[in-house]
Amino acid sequence: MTSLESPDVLKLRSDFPILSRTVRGGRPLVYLDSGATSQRPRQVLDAERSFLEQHNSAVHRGAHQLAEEATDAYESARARIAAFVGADPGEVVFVKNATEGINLIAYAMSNSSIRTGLGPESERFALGPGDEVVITELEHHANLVPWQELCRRTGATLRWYSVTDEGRLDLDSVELTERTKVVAFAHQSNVMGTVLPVQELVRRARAVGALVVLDACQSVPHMPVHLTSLDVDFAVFSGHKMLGPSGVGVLYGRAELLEAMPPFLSGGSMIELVRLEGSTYAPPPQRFEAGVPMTSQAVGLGAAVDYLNGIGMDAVHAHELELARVALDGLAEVPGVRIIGPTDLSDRGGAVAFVVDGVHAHDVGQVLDDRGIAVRVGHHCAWPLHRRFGVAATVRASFHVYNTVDEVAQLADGVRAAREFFGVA
Amino acid sequence: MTSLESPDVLKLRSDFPILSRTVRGGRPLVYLDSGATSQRPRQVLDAERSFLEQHNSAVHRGAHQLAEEATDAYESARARIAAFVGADPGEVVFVKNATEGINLIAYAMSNSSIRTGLGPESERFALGPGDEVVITELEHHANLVPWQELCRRTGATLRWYSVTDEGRLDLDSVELTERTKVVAFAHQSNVMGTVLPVQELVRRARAVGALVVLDACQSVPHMPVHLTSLDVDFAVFSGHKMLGPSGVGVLYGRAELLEAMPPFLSGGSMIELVRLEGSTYAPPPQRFEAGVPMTSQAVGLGAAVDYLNGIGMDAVHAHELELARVALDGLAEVPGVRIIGPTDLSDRGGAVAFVVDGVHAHDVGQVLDDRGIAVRVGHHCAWPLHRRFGVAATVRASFHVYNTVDEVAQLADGVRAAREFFGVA
Amino acid sequence: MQLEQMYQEIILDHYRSPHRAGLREPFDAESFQINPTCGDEVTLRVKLDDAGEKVVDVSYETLGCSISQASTSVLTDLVVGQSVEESMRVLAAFQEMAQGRGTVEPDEDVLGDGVAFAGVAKYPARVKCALLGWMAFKDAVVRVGDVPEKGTVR
Amino acid sequence: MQLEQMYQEIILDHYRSPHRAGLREPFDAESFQINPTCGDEVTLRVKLDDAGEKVVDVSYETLGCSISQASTSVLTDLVVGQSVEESMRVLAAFQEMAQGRGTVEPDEDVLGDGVAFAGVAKYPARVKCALLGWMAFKDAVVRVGDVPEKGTVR
Ligand SMILES: Cc1ncc(COP(=O)(O)O)c(C=O)c1O
Ligand SMILES: Cc1ncc(COP(=O)(O)O)c(C=O)c1O
Repeated sequence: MTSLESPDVLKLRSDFPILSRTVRGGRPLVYLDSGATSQRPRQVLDAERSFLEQHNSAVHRGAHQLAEEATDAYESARARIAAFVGADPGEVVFVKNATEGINLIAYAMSNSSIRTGLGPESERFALGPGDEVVITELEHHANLVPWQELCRRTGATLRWYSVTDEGRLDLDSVELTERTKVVAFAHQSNVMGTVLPVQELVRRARAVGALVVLDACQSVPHMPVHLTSLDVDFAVFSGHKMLGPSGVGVLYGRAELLEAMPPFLSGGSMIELVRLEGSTYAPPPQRFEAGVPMTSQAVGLGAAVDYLNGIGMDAVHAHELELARVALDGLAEVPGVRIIGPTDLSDRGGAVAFVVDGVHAHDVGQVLDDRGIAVRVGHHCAWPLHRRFGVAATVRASFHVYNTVDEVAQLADGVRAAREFFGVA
Repeated sequence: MTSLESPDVLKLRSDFPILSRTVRGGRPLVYLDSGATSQRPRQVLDAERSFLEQHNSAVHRGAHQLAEEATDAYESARARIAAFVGADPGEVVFVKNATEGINLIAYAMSNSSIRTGLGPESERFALGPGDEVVITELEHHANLVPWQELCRRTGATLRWYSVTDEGRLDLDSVELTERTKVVAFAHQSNVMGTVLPVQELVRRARAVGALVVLDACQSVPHMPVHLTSLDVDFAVFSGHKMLGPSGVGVLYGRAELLEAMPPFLSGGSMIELVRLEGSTYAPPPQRFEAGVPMTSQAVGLGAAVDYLNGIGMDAVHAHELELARVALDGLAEVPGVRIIGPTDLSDRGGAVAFVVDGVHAHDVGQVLDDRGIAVRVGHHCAWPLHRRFGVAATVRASFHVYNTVDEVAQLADGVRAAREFFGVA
Repeated sequence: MQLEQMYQEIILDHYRSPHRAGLREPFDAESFQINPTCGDEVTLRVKLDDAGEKVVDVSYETLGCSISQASTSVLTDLVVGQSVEESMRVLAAFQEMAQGRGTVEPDEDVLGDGVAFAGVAKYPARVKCALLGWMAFKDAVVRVGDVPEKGTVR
Repeated sequence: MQLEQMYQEIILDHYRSPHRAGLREPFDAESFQINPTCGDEVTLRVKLDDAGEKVVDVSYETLGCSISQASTSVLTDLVVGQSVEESMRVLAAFQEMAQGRGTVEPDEDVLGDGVAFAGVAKYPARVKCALLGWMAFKDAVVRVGDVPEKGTVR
């Protein structure tokens, strides 16, 4: 597990056309916002384009040669993506983004809870008053609002693990019970970079028979993840955060669960038999892929996975930790900077969030932007976490494999400049 | 409203890289499957690529320059697409495909029917036992199964207009009542090409106060469509059928309705205020666009709309009608061929479906494929319509602006060859 | 013309004059299978001997293309008169070939006329056609053990 | 450095020493507004004269960036003492400038110190910051007519 040496990163960077552009009157772009969305290498752009120029067609529907080729490309992408996260191809459902993936689970549970016209196998997904869904205080809205809505629809109760001052999960803050039906949590916080204790959370959920939903949006793009070994029931992640296209994401579900779960979106390709009087559903994963899918995007995501495999996820992770270290060390020397989240590197990924005394995050971000440094400011779709720390907004720097130590070192200088500009230095 | 002359079409064709490829051992590709998915011109591929190489970033979330540029590109695409169909930008919601669009409406109604925690403005979307949803017998599964599921969830009843032997709607087959809450129908049949009497259906729906949902998947790509003039409440269409990317589609909703409608997918970007105890929703269209959207795909669809505008939708429609005439005339001369759908060109688009006595559609399709002609065989996600005509499968040829009269003329020859091959000639 | 690769003469023969077509009594179990992409259907009945060890009759009705009809016809030739165990071995071999994308060398001793379907394996969209009757047969045999009343349609 | 374009000296002055800050009694209506992208908040109170025609006081508490704070401060300078009608004209002019992408030439006679925000208009992500207080003011004025109890928070 060695980190990437600078020459490797510089070589990599030339694969990403956007990284050589300039912003704000000629400054080189320093893109530290990969937690929001990552950039795409030529290899991914080329894979999608060559699919579109050679094989584009509706998948799983036609019998002509293009349809065969398109179906092969789409299913081959599914197989490679499944292997990338240690799953079977039949356990990978293509969705438009992770948000849809979580909604898919929540609505399938909602549908199960209504019960009419469903078989007994869907009973394990049913919720009602008295039942509980447990999340954490650090969740992205995508792993929070769908559960609130599910609880609103079914009468179940939403509870959450709280977060410690260090940005870790307080495992004592919730006692799971027999009424806990779902435990849903992020693998890695998109704000603080905290890696959650998956094994322990799974153990506790299993002990009460709850389903485990892993929001792997910030882990799959940044570290090796083997979903079968993690023993979670469901997981989601988005293509656009892992050097792949927007408009495609993955819902992983254990085969046995997908087999039993009622559908969410309905329409073409997810059916077995359709009569006006009623229809039956296809087996997974097709059951969950209604309509013409994001074909070229799946192909692009397949290429992204190949690209990441070429580097090695161990190396990606090590490199990002190195960048986090540089960011944390640099910021530690700037007076008035408070890191939100863990300052040590254990159980941590690359995102670094902070506030600056006397300068609002928006204003810090503006000064950084003026220097070509793109960071994200605001609540990063994790508003409850920000409330927990008594702040409305933070500055977040987040990385991917194409970022250099040099780039990250500019962060602290930029923050210093912001303090000066606003007269708090 | 003049048709495209052959030289124009030949010039156009050079914009579509895939059209110059060969299949099945060197035969030129004759792509007559645009009803399933269309091909994309260079202009669309380039627009998406240049967005990704220059401006890619998360939209509506960042304050840095790339985020601004990406947001502008995304919203400019929305505005151009809205103008293309005679709508306001705020009435255009990006979805992954038309199927999601229809599910969005159906689930928003489902959510309204549960009532808990919603305001009185959502009452008009609520359904219950005794209420009716009315569709037609010719619907694509995408505009059928979601309504079946909605009825299953709410206890409402699904009814449908039947289809005449000529492939037209039998307007006497259903009497709308005060209990009719939704009337949902295709603008143009994806199998038979029949254009439905939108004005009359809207008039009837309005008379009983029902919401009108138009499945414009096969109209917007092929003819001028002005949704505001059609006076429908909702409409859906998919990018991939209109020379645009897969993974993006549009839900149109009248501003006043989107304003009142509860959300479907929940998560980031669709909220106003999030607390663990409960959240409030953003105004439309953001309310319906949870998560990082299909950014580059929206940009690509914007370019597709520009491309179509450059040709003119009147010309597109006229050209496709010309192709339909060639196909119908050619097939009329082949013994044993039965057209499913209208054989005259009034109120009709380009799709031509047929069966061949004594040769199964799959086998006809295989012979055509062997000659390089890509058509679709099967039920085309309109199984009830096929049952209505007593067939399991049809052959469907469908066109777009890049098809030539020459290509379409090959269809009848191919069908003749199929009859010979299977010994029915 | 690559058509002949897929539509071997044997296939066309079975298609034109299918063996053991029609639904017959008596039977132990019936299976209805459908190909959701094209709407093709097969209803297939199985009659085993009293010990439930030997396939005595297979009868069927199909609504489908030449490939699915011919392959169901060939199926009956291959399994009627065989032990249930042997018929499952044949089924496995046929399935392996059909799903093998043209990479599996079929064994004529096991598959008889079934080897004619090797060409179909190169057309992934048609593999389901070739397998439709076989899946119905497998399902029906399973049902003989399972189902109390005979001839239940799923 | 283009920063100075956005952060004009006037803006920084208002930010460092905001005018009329704090929440005061009496007031006729209060509005709470939030910027969903960044979580910034403003609570703003309006006091009109007895006829409801003139703006007598505007008081506020903000949790936000320099732009939103300064713009709320400038707002109070521009509307306190004006007729309600005039204040709405100023608001419209400010909004037009802020959303004008830098293409709208602001009128200093109408907007006073508000013209300093012309540079912000070039940064679309910050337009909402500049407008936060103004939207609260508009909402509060509407509420004066609407709401029976005073000081209701939406
Ligand atoms: C009439 C009609 N409606 C709906 C759809 C569904 O579109 P999509 O699969 O892109 O969601 C299609 C195309 O497949 C169609 O032709
Ligand atoms: C932890 C986490 N969960 C969920 C999401 C939602 O992903 P998407 O917007 O791609 O659906 C994100 C990213 O925005 C994230 O960081």
